[in-house]
Amino acid sequence: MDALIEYSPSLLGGAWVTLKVALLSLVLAVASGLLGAACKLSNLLPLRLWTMLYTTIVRGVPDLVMMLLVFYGGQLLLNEVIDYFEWEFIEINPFVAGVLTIGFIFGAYFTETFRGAFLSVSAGQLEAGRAYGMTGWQVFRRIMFPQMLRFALPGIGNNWLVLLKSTAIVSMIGLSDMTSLADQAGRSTHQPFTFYLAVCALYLAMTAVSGYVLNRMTTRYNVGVREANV
Amino acid sequence: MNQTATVEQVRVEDLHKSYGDNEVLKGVSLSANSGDVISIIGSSGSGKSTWLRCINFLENPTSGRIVVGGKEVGLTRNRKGDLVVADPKQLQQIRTRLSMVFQHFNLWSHMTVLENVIEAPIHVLGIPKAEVMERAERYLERVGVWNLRNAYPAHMSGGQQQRVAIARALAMEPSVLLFDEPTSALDPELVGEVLKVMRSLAEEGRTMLVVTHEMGFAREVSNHVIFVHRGRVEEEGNPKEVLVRPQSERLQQFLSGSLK
Amino acid sequence: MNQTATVEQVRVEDLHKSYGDNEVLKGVSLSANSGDVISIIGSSGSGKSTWLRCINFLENPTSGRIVVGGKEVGLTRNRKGDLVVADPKQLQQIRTRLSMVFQHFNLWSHMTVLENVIEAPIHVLGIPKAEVMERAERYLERVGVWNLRNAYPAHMSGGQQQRVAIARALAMEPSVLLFDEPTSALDPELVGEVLKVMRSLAEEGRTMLVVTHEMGFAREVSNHVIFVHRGRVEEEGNPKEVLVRPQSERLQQFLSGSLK
Amino acid sequence: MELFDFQVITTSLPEFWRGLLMTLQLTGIALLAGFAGAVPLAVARVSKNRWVSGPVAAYTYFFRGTPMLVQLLLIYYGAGQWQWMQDAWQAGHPFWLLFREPFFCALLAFGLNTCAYTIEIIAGAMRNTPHGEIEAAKAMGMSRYKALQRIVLPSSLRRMLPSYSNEVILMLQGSAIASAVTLVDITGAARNVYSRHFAPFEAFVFAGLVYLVLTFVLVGLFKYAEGRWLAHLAPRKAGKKLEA
Amino acid sequence: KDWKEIRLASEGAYPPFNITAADGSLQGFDVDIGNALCAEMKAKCTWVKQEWDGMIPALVARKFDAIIASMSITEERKAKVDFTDKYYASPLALIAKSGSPLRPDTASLKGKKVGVQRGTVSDNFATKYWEGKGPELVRYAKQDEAYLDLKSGRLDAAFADYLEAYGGFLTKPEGQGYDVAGDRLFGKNAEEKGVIGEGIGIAVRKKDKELTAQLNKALAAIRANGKYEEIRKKYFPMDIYGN
Ligand SMILES: Nc1ncnc2c1ncn2[C@@H]1O[C@H](COP(=O)(O)OP(=O)(O)OP(=O)(O)O)[C@@H](O)[C@H]1O
Ligand SMILES: Nc1ncnc2c1ncn2[C@@H]1O[C@H](COP(=O)(O)OP(=O)(O)OP(=O)(O)O)[C@@H](O)[C@H]1O
Ligand SMILES: [Mg+2]
Ligand SMILES: [Mg+2]
Repeated sequence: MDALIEYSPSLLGGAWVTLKVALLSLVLAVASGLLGAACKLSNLLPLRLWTMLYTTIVRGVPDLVMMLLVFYGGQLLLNEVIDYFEWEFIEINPFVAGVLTIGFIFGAYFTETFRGAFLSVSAGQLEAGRAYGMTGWQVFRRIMFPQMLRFALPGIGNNWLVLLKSTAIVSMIGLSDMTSLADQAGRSTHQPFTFYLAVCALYLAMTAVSGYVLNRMTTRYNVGVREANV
Repeated sequence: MNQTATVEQVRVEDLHKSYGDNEVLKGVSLSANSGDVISIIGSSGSGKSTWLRCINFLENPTSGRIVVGGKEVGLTRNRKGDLVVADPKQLQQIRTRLSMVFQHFNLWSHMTVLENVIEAPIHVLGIPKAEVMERAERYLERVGVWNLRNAYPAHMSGGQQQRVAIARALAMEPSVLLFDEPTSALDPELVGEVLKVMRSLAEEGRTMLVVTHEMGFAREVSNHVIFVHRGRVEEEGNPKEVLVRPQSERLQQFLSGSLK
Repeated sequence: MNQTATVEQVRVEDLHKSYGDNEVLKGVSLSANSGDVISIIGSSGSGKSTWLRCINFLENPTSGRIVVGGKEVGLTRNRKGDLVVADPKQLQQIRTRLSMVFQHFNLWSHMTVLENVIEAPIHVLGIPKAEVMERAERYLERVGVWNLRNAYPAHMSGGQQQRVAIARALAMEPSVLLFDEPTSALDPELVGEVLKVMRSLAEEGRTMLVVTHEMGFAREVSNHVIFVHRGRVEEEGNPKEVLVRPQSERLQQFLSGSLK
Repeated sequence: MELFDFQVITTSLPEFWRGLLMTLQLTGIALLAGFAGAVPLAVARVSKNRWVSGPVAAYTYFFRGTPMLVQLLLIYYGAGQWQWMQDAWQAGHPFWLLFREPFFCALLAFGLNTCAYTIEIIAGAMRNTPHGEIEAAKAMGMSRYKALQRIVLPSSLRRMLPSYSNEVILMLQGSAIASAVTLVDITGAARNVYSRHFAPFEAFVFAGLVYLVLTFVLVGLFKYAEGRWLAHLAPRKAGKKLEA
Repeated sequence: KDWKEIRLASEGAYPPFNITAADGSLQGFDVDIGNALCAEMKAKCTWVKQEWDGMIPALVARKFDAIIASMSITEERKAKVDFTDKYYASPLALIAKSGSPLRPDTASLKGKKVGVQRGTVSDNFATKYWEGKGPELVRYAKQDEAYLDLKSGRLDAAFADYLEAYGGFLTKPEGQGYDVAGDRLFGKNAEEKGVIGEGIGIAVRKKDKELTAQLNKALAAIRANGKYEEIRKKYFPMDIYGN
């Protein structure tokens, strides 16, 4: 217990790192998801094939392997490019690698979520938009997007919870997130159990808060939807 | 029936439309003056919806001429070989002058009734919100759903939804209303309330093009009826005559089936 | 109408049922001898379904006596104050003697038609499979869906599903068939095929309790009709008399509404 | 610099092969055990009795709310923290000795994890069993247990297939963290190869490909299973949305 | 580049040479030496924490400029990176319960579980001479983890750098009751010596010859001015430089 108190500032700092990684990856993942969904739904075959390749590979390869690949291999590739153009050195540090990989991986999951949500928007409503003289962009922004968001919300929530937990693997490429700090503290004090349990508690707290927020958002965005009577 | 001067609102000339090899419209024409209520009837698959949707370019015709409000629509061919409106501005103008009411209402489900009605006037026509609100109240009251203005479409009956859709179309203050089978997605008991609204619109002297299966409506309300068969106009004229004493065998057969 | 000797199959005496403060059944009674076809009619919410469901204890009555096959059902009070069958064995017996056909068919969707029919006889009654198969063939043929035996419910029309549900009930060889509005979930055109099967069952001399809105069925097929109003039996008797010359004002009103 | 050296892969093939076997054993056994445990626990999960459903809910909440990596480290390194556990190992206690084995610890973590997810998947399917079908079972004289055994479970276990296939694939990929507790699975082999040859691309790209192939095989198997067990339940529904 | 700013990498899980303090900072012998070298070179140093098994690739990938993480100078590594002169030297040693009959050879270790840190000299040595011949090798990402498992009883022995084991485990409370089993290994022949290496040095990218030279100069300077000895005494009572 004393050890836990001694290490608690660093552990909380780690929790903050975890949150930062998770939130930044979320932004990246949502952005790639929207882009991916747009590509998957586009009329251009090459775009569709590319995104299909993207989603298939990401969903077929473990996060950890992908992360090790980006962290170690990605830098080598990047260096080749940098040398070719004679740029300043750009570093992929564990934080960047973590955010990039998790964002990239969950971008694939968000692609599917958004694609499904876009498809759920009824074609008739889009047509009504066109029939009233709206431009393509207006139809997208005023009709398609808000409705898509509503259909996507449960998927977004799910993905977020999985993403949050995935951040634990950044500890395996040396980022000082809370798992890695607990790991260090556990080894130094020879009390790994105590520290891992503390990490579990922190994760549970984060998922509980997210769950609450998601519930609130769902009720807020679901106005105008009639719940199916099961 | 029409109080306004006789002005031509829409004219369609020799319209053709093919989907691939399938020629759905084989040269159809019509002309609607202000105050006209034209019913388009015909069996399923004959091309009625396609015709209506070509008029406001939800479908692109393969050939033909369309004149809206006395001005010919400038057309150009797209890569698929269909005709599209050359000037996007004109396309938007056409669509705001010809307001469409769909079979499945197609109300925007994330907006309340009121938001549905004010959406296009504000964001397409650019009319100030205060003025649009006043219009919305007028038309929602007109079709009898003002009390539902804050409800969402999913919470309303089909008949109510269709009346909102009509109010939404009216709020554009279009010169012509296009209806594509506005009652055929409704339960029999709800059909009545929508037909009543449409009849009263006709009596006000609005110009309307109505694709319908309701022979009663065609006979009682419209002043011109067009019978389409396999992409061609088979017979047309005054409904009282055409529907009571059909000349063509096809129409006789059609009417015997549909009037039961 | 009945070839078998007159044996009492079910008797219900002074049945009460409350949901919370809401007393839905306020003391109703009936007695069905073998061969009887009893129609229970009444407006929506009057308690017809509740009554039927209390008879095989899908709902637990608040008070009353129920006699099945001449044997009084032993009842005991549960924590909520409702009566439940004291002996689980007897409950099972009651339910196998009184086979229910539901408004929404409630076929087991993961089983084929045949599996639906043989399920309960094998696993509840414990009859050898060979014998049950022979029964299943007989009853599926009887209701005219033997050719669909390997199909899944989701692939069939409502009328076909309801006939399978009837075959499933028959395969239990129950002494009484309970029907809760068996046709009201069907499209008008499918109602006929189910009513035909029910009429033929009645003509075979089966004992049936039928909650129904089909006045035609009540009048033509049943030999006794009970009109329920607000949880009470308002009028009952021979359908030819009761339905043609209703005594109570309520029934007159009900019939004028429902016969249109 | 040469970007991809195939020789690194070819010389390490035996190690990758052993890693593949390890991955398959870990996920296979964990999935089987997890599924076997999940069926009865799912029944408990949907129970109306809070004393029955509560503990199961707490269990699934914990395991679904925390990362599997942390669970694994908690079990593996956590077990070694306790003196009594070390004493038990010393004394050769047959049960506690299991916790000494990384293989068992990984199995335990993976099994508990997948079990928690599977419980919720099955419980969800059970709750969605059409109410009328259960009522029909009662009306036919089935006892609660019988209805559960003959109607609710068979129907739920079929309807859960699509979500379960997701879970299986996630489990396969989640097993990659086994290398954190000294097990040499596919990822572990890749890490060994990498640190020996300083060749990140070769090692991890190859490992990724192996996982990709495994995933495809699983997806194929589940497609087949769904065609067999589920086609009847989704009549003409599929594809309808796609046209929109 | 004038090397006024240098990014140094260490692992932080290899006591007493490099450890991670409770506040997350790097400390230890390697870190003190690194800081002394930087002071000598009048350069500004930043420390980067890096997992051991990715150390060399990360250096090659320019994630930092030099590795001061108790890395042995071996032929294999020299193919990828350059090394400075050694700054200490350590034999290998087998660590087991005090009085254990185990010896660092295949016969004595038959069927025993021996923990090594993945990608270290002890791993290379054990892999080369023991793998498949009796001992079961268990590879860890961090040296500390091997000690955790040795202490809990999962391992029969750990095989590591002697000095690391001495300062990081044997002289600590947790290392009570453990000792070096058998002789320390210096390498019986040239081949073995090649595997074990010629001491511990600082790894630098091959193209940064200038940095290597500067580091060598600074190293000689702190050896000469007593700074090195001052740091050494902080951690070890005996000489660790060797000759
Ligand atoms: N997008 C399309 N692609 C290909 N063929 C089409 C398309 N839309 C309609 N068609 C075909 O065009 C023909 C006419 O269709 P249309 O919808 O205009 O008929 P309709 O007269 O409105 O019939 P209904 O009364 O059933 O609505 C039909 O044969 C239909 O299959
Ligand atoms: N489980 C329940 N809990 C509370 N009230 C109930 C429940 N089931 C039925 N009721 C109430 O009991 C009354 C009678 O319902 P019941 O279903 O028996 O009517 P019904 O005559 O079958 O009507 P319908 O023709 O619509 O089926 C209704 O007012 C209903 O609201
Ligand atoms: Mg149409
Ligand atoms: Mg009822």
